[in-house]
Amino acid sequence: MPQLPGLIKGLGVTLRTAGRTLFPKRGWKTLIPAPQKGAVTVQYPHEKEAPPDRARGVIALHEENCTACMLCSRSCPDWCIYIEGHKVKAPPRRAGGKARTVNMVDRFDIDYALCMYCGICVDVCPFDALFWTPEYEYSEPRIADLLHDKDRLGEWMDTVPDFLEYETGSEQKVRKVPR
Amino acid sequence: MGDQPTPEEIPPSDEEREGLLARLSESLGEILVDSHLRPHEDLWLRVRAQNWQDAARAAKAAGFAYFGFLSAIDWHIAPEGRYEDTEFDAGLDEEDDEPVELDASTGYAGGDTRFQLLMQLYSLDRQLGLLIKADLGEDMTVDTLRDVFPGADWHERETHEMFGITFHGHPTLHPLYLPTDFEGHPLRKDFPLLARQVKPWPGVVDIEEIPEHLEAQLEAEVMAAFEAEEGGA
Amino acid sequence: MTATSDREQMAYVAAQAADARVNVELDTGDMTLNIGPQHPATHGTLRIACRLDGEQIIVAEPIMGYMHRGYEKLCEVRTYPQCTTLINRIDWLGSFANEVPFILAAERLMEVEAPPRAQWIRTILFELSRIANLSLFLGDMGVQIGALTPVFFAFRDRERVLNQIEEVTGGRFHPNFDRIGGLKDDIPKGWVDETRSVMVKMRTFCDEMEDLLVGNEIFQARCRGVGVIPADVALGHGLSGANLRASGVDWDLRRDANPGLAWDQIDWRVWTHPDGDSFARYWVRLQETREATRIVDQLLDGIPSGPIMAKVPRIIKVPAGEAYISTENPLGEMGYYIVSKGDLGPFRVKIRTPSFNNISVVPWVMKGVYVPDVITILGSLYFILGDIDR
Amino acid sequence: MSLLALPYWQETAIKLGLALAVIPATSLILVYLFLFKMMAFMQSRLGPNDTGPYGSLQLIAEAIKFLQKEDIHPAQADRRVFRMAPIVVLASTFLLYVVLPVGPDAVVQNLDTGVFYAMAVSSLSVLGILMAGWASANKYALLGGLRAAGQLIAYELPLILAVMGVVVQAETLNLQGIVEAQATGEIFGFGAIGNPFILTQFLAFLIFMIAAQAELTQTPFDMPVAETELVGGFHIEYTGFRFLLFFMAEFGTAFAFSALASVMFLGGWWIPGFDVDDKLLNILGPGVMLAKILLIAFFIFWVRFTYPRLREDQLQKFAWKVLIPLALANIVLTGIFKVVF
Repeated sequence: MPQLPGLIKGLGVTLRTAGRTLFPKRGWKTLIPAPQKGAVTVQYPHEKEAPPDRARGVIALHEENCTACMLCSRSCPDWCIYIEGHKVKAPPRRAGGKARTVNMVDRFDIDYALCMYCGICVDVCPFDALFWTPEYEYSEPRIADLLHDKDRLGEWMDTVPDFLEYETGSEQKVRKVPR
Repeated sequence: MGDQPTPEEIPPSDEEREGLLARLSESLGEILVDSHLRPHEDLWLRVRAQNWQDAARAAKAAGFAYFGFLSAIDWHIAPEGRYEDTEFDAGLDEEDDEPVELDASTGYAGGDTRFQLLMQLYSLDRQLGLLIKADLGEDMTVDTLRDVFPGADWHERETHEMFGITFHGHPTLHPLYLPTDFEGHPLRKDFPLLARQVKPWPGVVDIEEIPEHLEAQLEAEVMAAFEAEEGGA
Repeated sequence: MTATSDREQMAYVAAQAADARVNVELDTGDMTLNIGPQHPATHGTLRIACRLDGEQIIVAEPIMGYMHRGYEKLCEVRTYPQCTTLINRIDWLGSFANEVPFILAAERLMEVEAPPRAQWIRTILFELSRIANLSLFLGDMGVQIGALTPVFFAFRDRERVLNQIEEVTGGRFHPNFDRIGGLKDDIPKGWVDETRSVMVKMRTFCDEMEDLLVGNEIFQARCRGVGVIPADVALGHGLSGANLRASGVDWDLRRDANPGLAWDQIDWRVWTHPDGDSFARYWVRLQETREATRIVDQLLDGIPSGPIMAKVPRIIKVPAGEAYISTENPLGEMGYYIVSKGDLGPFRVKIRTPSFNNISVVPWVMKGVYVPDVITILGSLYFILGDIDR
Repeated sequence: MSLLALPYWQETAIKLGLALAVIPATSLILVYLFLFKMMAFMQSRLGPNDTGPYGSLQLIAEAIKFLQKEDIHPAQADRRVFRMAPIVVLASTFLLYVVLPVGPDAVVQNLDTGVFYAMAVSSLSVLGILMAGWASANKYALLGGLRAAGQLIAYELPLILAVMGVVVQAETLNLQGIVEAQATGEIFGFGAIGNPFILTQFLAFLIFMIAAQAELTQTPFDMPVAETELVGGFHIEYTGFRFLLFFMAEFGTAFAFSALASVMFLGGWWIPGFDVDDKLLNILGPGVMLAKILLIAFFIFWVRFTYPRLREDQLQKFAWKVLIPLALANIVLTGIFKVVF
């Protein structure tokens, strides 16, 4: 087959793409233009992209599990987690035991204006209190509002997806999200 | 060719690099001060700073024609610039009680002075890398390598502005990254990193303890409530 | 002096002056043209100060530092796990590949080796970020020389690769997925098959680029013979990656100095081109993107089972020592020279970035070219600004 | 030969109003159809789709946005020239529309030297571009302006030489005459579809299209604008409505050139193969014209969105070493055929 000049081939590529975008349907429906379907773009405010479950959108705090151990705050490269807490006495776990001393979280703030979304805090948390959720719509007109306090972080907990199953060959255990 | 074969495959010695070291010590002669070899990993040479250019030429003649990078190490341990308020350093202080001002001894191929030049070259035929170091004296001056490796030009400019090392014979030693009127040499260890000093580390906060005089009282209250509940149930 | 000779003298001076005036009138004078810091061709804030004679460059001097973030200094005040967050912002288009050499260097100092499964997944993600990075180059090069459409194709298809990366790591651009001793997490179910179909799409993308640009006579006219870098100049400047291979040097760290990743266990080849011009650089990158899809395909077939994390202490302290590890990143040789003193963080990190060396050849290669060629050469040398300025 | 029997001033006023409305309308059509939608589809996108039905009012929104913007003059600019430049460019576009026939009688002014006139006024835009490039006091603009001047002058020549073939075959410089010649002509005795000159003058058509592409500074000949090297070239310093004028002129001229091409090579308002009454053609003509224009504009923009751009010296070489000899050869061939047959 003789070589087509590259100039004509190039025109073919663009025209083919235009055709695919405009007429994405196959079969007898081919001639019905449906660019909404053929285009790869997401028309954002009208339709929303669903990020994968593991996407690092925003950090959710499961407050009951948090012991204010400060590990996340200390391992944060950006110094954007602020924790304050105090100790209280709690009743024993079972009858006959002694009263325990537990940590109460007074303040758990993450400053998303500083956060680099590295996920180190979620990794180091030994008590399963921090989780990633793929939510991304929390931009604010004022930068100070990007500081999420523990109530706000707690609200994200509802959007945390379950951990994904692993591909065959994995020895990892699938973790559970506390609900 | 893998640089890091699995442990059972590692032969006791790395003949290629040893042979290379022998050849280079021969051609370098007394220019070579010290050397260090990590089998199957890398070869370090330390040369005299006044013969820096000669060493580069000798390495190039030995087949190391590919210029990797050139930089410097500041072996000074200064309080500024480190994460001095953090817990990380607290642990360190306990380990090394005597304050070590200058510690180049941990570096491979040794070192005597605060600043050490560092250059990495490749030999494409041998598929080997070579790291060359040189101790810098008080004058902080060394000959430029521009004539040997044209690529050293920018690396020397960067090293000049970051460490304050002068490269003799380099015509354009003006700053590469920093603004023209910038003062100081940022990669020196005594150059403070402001970003870490203007803001307190949030990790220093500790959990507020229960005041001692209230502890017994609170515990009694909690236990009373617990027992009342148990009894009720 | 006599009056006559005086007059002669004056006449001579006048004639000289007239000549000079004519010469001045005919002389156009040089013009200084700043390409950048804000210029679409510099994709970032690189400035190239050019002295022009007409449209011909006499001297081109890249001026950078507009995006210097001081990563070497910042790494000195961070722990090893925190460093990976930073360094995957160096070359932001192929960021997983940035983490790997750093982690490998730290592993070498700790004398830890990641389990095979982790090494394979690392290699897969490494190659995926290569595809993501290079595919953008393949389209962007078109935009540099005036073709609008290829870059949209590139964004369209790169998105698929980024989605695959995101599905595993959680981050499209900044995975921060590599850990000393292994990986943060294993791959999710169904990911392997999805990735395979994405690789098929990426090969179609490469074919499209071949039809749209490589075969295009205008593209060839713009790129062939422009910005020729001979092999010895490339070596002396420390050019790496496709720029070096386009100059005919058969050197690929994946094959020649593999620091333990899975490349030596599969079948692939290194592409070189003898010309050393902009076209060669484009062509080599196109072939490398294709080759990377094949590498990924093979790797997906043979992921070994097992753990993904070696035994490492929870709080990582790296023993004292020095290590330099470099890998063949999308842009070229990216290496980290780590000096450790046994602390939680490195004592000194020298980051050897590919673009810094690649761009250092610009003053040499741009002498005597035309203004449009500046763009072609800059585009074909392919730099990421974060990679130059660090 | 006026459309209606109106007094001179009324007729002039109607024509003026039409011309004023037509240029924004034509650029609107081209921009929406090709720049917004076709380009988007070629790039797997949707293009604007929020403003109006299918985003069709997007350009109007953009125009309003441009009008709201501050009118900025660079401090060093030659203000008077800077302000005049877009008007000169737009004027050249306006003047082109004067001779474009859309029906047997529907033409603003039926000049006997129509082709000559069209070629002459179209080259006026060079002046405006050069003025813009110079007056902006910007090095990029200056480079762009000079490139434009060199390029447009180099491509005027093949453009005119290509048209010469048509003129020789049609034996007239009058655009209406050229349409008539195509409607009544026949190819070697076969006259069922007349003789659209694209068939007999295909080489001239190709040269005309290439030269027009350069004349319109569309890719692959868009060095004067060259977003990625000269960042917009001659109009780099223009904002707001002055930029809008350049923008309108660009697409208005593209429309006018497509119209010229369709008149000279596709038979203009004449419907091939149908013998339609003149009165009806006056009404159908604009529609037929529009279809042909859009077809040609489609090719212009298709090429624009696909190709990279040439370098200035390559472009000059192409013009002088390839296009002009070819165009001259075409004239000679046409002449020989004209004499022989």
